[in-house]
Amino acid sequence: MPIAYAHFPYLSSILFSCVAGLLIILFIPEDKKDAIKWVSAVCSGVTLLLSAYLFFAYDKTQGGLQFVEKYQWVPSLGISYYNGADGFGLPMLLLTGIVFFTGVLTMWELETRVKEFFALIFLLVSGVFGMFMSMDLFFIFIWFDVSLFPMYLLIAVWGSTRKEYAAMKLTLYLLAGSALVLPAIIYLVVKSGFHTFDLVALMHPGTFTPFQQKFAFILLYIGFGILAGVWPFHTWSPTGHVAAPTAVSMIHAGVLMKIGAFGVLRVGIFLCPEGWQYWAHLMALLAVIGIVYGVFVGLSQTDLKFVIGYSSVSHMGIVGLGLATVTVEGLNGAVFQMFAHGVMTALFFSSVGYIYDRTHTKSIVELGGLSRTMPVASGYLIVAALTGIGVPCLASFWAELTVFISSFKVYPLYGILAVCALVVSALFMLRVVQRTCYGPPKERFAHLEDVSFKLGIPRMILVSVIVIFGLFPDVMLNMIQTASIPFISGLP
Amino acid sequence: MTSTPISNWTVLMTAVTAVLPFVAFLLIMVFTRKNERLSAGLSIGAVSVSLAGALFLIIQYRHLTTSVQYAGKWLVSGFITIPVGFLLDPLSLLMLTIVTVICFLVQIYSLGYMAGDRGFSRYYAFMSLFAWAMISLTLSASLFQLYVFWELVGLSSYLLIGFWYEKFSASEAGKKAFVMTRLGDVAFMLGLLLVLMNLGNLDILKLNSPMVTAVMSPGLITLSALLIFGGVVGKSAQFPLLTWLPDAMEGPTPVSALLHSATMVAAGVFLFARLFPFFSHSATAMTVCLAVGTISMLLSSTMAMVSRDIKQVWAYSTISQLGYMIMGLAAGGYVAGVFHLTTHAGFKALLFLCSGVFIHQYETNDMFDIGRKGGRHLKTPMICMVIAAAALSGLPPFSGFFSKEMIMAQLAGLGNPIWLTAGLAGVFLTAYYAFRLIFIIVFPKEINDEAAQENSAVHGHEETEHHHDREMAWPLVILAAITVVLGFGKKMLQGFLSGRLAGVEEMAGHHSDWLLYVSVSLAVLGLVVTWMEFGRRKAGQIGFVERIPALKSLFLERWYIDRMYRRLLDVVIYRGVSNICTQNDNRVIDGSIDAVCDGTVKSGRMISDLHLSMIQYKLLVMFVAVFFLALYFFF
Amino acid sequence: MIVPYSHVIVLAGIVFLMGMFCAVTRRNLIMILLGLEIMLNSGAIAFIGAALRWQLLEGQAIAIFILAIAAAEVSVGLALIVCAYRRKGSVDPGAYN
Amino acid sequence: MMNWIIFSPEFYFLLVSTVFLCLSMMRRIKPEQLYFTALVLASVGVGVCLACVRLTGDLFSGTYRIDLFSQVFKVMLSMGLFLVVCLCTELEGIAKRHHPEFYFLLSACTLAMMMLVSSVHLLTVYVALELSSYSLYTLVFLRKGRDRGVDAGLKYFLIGASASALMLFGFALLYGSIHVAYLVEILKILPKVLNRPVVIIALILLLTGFFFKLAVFPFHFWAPDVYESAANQVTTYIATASKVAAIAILIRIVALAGDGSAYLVHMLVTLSIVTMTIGNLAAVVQKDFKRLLAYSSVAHAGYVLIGILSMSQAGYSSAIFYALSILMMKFTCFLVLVKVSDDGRNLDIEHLAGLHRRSPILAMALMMALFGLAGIPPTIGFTGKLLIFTAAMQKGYFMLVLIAMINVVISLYYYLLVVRAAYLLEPKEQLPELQVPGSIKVLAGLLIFGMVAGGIFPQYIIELSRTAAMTLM
Repeated sequence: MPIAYAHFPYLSSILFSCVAGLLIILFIPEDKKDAIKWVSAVCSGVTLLLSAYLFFAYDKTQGGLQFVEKYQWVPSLGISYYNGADGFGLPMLLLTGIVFFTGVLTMWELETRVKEFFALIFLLVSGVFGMFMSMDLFFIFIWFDVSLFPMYLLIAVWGSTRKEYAAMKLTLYLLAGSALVLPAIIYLVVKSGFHTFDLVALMHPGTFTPFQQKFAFILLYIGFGILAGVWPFHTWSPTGHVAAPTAVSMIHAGVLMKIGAFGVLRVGIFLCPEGWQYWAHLMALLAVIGIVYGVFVGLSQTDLKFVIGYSSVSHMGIVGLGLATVTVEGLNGAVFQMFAHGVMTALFFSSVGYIYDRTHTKSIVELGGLSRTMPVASGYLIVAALTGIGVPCLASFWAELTVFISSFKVYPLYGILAVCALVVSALFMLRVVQRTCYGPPKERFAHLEDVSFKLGIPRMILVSVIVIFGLFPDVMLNMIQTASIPFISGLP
Repeated sequence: MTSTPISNWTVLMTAVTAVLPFVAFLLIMVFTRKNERLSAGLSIGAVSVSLAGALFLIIQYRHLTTSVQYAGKWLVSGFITIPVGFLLDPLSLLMLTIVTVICFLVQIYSLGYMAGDRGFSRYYAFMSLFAWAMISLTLSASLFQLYVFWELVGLSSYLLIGFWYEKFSASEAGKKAFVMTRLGDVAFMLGLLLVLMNLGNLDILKLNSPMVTAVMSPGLITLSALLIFGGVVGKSAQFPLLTWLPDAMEGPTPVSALLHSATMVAAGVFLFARLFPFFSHSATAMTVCLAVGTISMLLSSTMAMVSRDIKQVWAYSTISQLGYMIMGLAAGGYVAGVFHLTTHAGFKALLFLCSGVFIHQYETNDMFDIGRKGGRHLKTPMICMVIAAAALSGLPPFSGFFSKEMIMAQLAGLGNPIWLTAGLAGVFLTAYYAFRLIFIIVFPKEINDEAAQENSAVHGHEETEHHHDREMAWPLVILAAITVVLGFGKKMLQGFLSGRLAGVEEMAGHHSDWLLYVSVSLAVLGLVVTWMEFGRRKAGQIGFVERIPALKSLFLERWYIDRMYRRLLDVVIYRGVSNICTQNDNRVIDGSIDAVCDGTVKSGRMISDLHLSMIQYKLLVMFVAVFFLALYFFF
Repeated sequence: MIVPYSHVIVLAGIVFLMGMFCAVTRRNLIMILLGLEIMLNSGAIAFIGAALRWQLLEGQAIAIFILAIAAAEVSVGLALIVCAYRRKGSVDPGAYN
Repeated sequence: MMNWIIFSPEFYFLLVSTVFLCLSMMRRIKPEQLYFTALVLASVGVGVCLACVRLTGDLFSGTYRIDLFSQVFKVMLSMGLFLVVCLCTELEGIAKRHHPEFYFLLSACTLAMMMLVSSVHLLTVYVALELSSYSLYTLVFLRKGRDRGVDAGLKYFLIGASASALMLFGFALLYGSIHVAYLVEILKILPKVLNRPVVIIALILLLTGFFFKLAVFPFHFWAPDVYESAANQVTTYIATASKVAAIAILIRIVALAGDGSAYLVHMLVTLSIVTMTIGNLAAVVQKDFKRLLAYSSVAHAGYVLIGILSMSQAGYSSAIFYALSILMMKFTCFLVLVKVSDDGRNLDIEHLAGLHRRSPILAMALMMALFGLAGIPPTIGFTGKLLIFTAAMQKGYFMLVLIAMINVVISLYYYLLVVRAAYLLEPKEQLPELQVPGSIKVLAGLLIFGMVAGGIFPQYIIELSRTAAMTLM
């Protein structure tokens, strides 16, 4: 029985364009590579436009869930197809649109097994979109897993360094996470006694006893947290990043890791607020260890992608710290950081990918002097590194600042540690930039060409997003606040 | 101290002043990287408009008695509100003027200095970025905003120091500068957070108002003041974070003139002055600041005594002069500190720009080389440099004399004579190293002089005509003029500044009679010693410090501070924590995961092998299992 | 009922265990088969005992079915063993791994 | 007066087996003709079963019941037969002269299983079970060359015979202690006497026969050898249709215990955990694809047991759903296997190398099936697991679900190894493109669609299995 809706189903259209892209690609012959790429670009562009439209069309004064679509799906189990967007979901949808589109454009030069690659990417991204918009636990889990398993092939087929090991490790690790999530979800659904997977219905306060919340939350936290790179479950991430091809790294670090954090937020925190408060201290501890640990390990890496991988661990630690504060500011900062970090790593990986494609090395020992031979490419790398350091007027600064302030308020010691990690983070990011871009130009890289305009488009988009949200952070924060303020004020 | 709303016209003017360089930066980065002339034009155009704006503002508000504030909201996130706004008061107006004037002059100068460099457009883009950040920093109404631009200033410093990125030392220096200032910034930020938690607000006016003591306990004030002072230490290269500044001289000389002497490093002192009332709530904090300033001043002066690198000497001198400013401020001399900041900006920029001419001409930083190659024949820069050096040494009637004398008076007003003694020792050292440099260049050793003179007379003159363009010359002249004149504007400036802080200043002044003579005579003594050692015809050009090897290496090695940091970094950070974390990642975390996986596979192999046994064993297992299942029931 | 049901059950159980023992210990395929037959027959005994206990013919009927099925089983089993013996020339279960 | 219409599926398959019995006595019949006949007959069989799906009634003095539960399983069984017959285009694993016997045994076995799912009396259960078992023993034996067929057949037979002996003794004990042999009546009495030792021993013993069918530890020892050594098509049949029947009868039997007793549940939980763990662990190191699938079947038996031991309507219906999903997923794996090893030999995982180029559709079908077996959405395998776990969670077996999920992760490893072989490895020498007939491509496409659709739109199947499970209670 459909529940009537009066508006165009925007959210489903986003999903639909992914699925349509997937199907169209499946029916294009393997050898028509350009056609496949164009279809991918158009379909991903549509998703970007739609998500951007939704981001700006969202009525912030009204808040809450908007663009809701709801159908009964399996009534006997209480499963419904229930999509909606709120202040937490919309930034993530926008992020996914951006990263997806730019990721597709970044892979424009791909020549091997093009069809399968883009088909899998579409599959993966439809999972990601679904995860961010779904309000039904059944579908959340489905989308969650759909976005994970294509990773295996994407890394193992098109990857590089130790790709099979990395792909296997990553897939098993992440699905081990989902092995905790599924029991927890079922547990909650069963214990609620509502016989429904409807997240909104389950969010009703008093549905779960404190014990149930604590119990389910820790499972959800670890399960989703593995994907978010929570220390000590992070080791899949650098290995995976290193092995993955560029676009996959972008989507993976840019979006997939956010799925983990978003899952903690959407399922864990929404359903088990008391469990959240109970475990918050542990979350903060792990997050801070992740922040500090990530930068220190990153400091001694020589592979560019390893460096970024560990910086991701550190940055996702900031997200975790924000979530652990149980404050409006913390939530704001965490979600903003998810967005900012997503765009930033996407930029990072796309520039590293470009450099790797040309120089065939990712080792910062071998690289050097790229600013002379490819100033634009290294420029992108530098911008990404600066964003990673948290330079003001680039998006992640505001996010980090907000998180630091709120964590300083709640956990002074952790706040101090996190702020101190900034110094090391600067040290290691700049070390990378210095070894890669600076120094005397090397003979063997002298003939390499710089980023052409066409290939530069995705990077330009990413840079401009970073700068725009760096200059006008309020656009994002206002959006997130529509969700975070009511949520926190509704806490018992 | 209420703030009065400003008229829209002023807001617009201030906004334009602040934002225009940023627009220039974006335009240059995005569009005009290929067109060098246009880039330079954009940048200089923007900065000249800012200069005009600054002059307009300072003239409009020359009789200002209360602060003028304009604030809007930039970011709201829960209880955190990050405002954007302008705070116009004498200090910010003064600083604004200094910044824009020197920016403008340096950018003009750079037209000549940077001509032909591959990164010309990039240079101007970064210069514009710096101008934007620095101007906005001076105008900030809240500490948040100030922090934001503080970081941005650090960023542009990083970019400009490492401008010649192909040199390893340059990029290394840039990194060092960024990381070391970051270290201070972290303290700064923690201080901010501490204040924010207790005060709920980071408005500068609020922070400076007396009500702070009502909200925060004295201990808290001291702690947060010291943390904020950490930022000052980092940015102004004070002890113990002072070693980045000499290295920062790897950047182009105009950059050193602008960022690393006149403006950016002075931002630390500016912050100190900005929060002067806040700091003065805590005597402990003030004493610590005083000690830090003094130590930095003395240490860097000694380092300057043995350096052969012309820019390094000025870098050390910058540190020591910043130390003076901090001493002045910490001693309670608000006007003294700010006044010294002003005069220092002028004469230090002049010193660097003059050195830049020499370096540009002779392509060496070594003062002995410059002397040998005939440095004294470049008349204009040489004269300007002598003027500036005299100002630096505190010789009358140049600007430095007046400001330094004010600081000394302030120090004399303190109970403990140790500060004054240190300050006076500093005066002697300053004169010594400043004129050591001058004499080495002006009176080079005879042996090479003839040939070099020939060489440069013929060769150099042509090039002088060629290189020594007007755009490089007249900023020098203007700055020299300012250096000469500025000292006499002391009263005016005092009046302008203390319109706001009238009460603070009155205690100083009555020591000045004897102090004046002591101070000047010490400077002259320094001059004479230098003359004996370097200037006169038979001089060996070996300083008295250099005769003691231990002392010489101590000073040359910067009191081993750098080495200590390096070791600390290598041993503790890289080989210690970082290594431990990496090993932990590989061995413990990954190792245990791999062990689990291996264990799974191994047990799988074992179980699989068990299935290969003879049929009767399987039957036996079946029966036994059934037996045990039944047995289980009875327990 | 002349013989108590419990006695029948004990008998059946003993026969069953004997069959089981035979199937597990004798290293000869035919003997294993024989052991299994004994186990089946113990089932039949138990059914008959049960039928007697409840005075129902159902159990008797089942016992007859069991005999038939056991015969089928023996035939299938022997066919398999003969086949196997032809190929390997051994009735030792250890030879068939 | 018996309503014989309701017996028509069984009749039909009796007819079919008679036809093949007759054919086996004739000489000179071409394999193609035989294949075609079998295909037609099997497809008609599916139709007959579908037509009879809503019928209900009792036969043979109430020892034989036609209800929705049995009819649903009959449809699955006939589908299983039909699908297996589809794979018999090149029946290379079995000597040409044995082809008619092969079809005969296949249809006879299907008939036996249909009877099994309808049986509601201990005797009929026993007879049907033995009939199906004997057919299967012989089918395994038919492997050409007999190198392995004999070994595996012997093992299968000996273990099967022991299990059935144990079961029979269990029947006898049960009958001896509660004097009824009709399942319906047992259902009424049994829950009350569940605490009696004899009854419990009887239950343990009688369950062994079904555990053997389903390959539950410790009665699973035949599975690896039989899977590996039987002809590919026979293995397919054992892995699909025979498993479905085993699940059906196990549900029927366990449902007798009503809400069960703590002890019974403990026993089943233990067996379930051990079964799936052993299956998954052993599968990790397998090189032979069929052997791997055998261990994976063992593991799935463990999962199914979770649904069954919940002893609730949700549990049984989830097991029914899972039976269907196993049928589809396992069959898809074997479809690929049979098509890739077109000469009837066994297939090592490495032989799948380069499949993604040799036949993209088969590779994709294989991948979907494996992910389905691993329980990854959006496949039917996931939905099945979700239902099972939900049922178990409703009973509060949280740890069981958690252990099962950990097992799922382990299983993912070896499924991924297969996917890796199909998608990543390149064959040592250049292999030609696989000649896959259009019909098989369509079949593979349908199976992919079915697996995904079953995962995303499970509504109808869930309703059906619920109603079917309802008839048991």
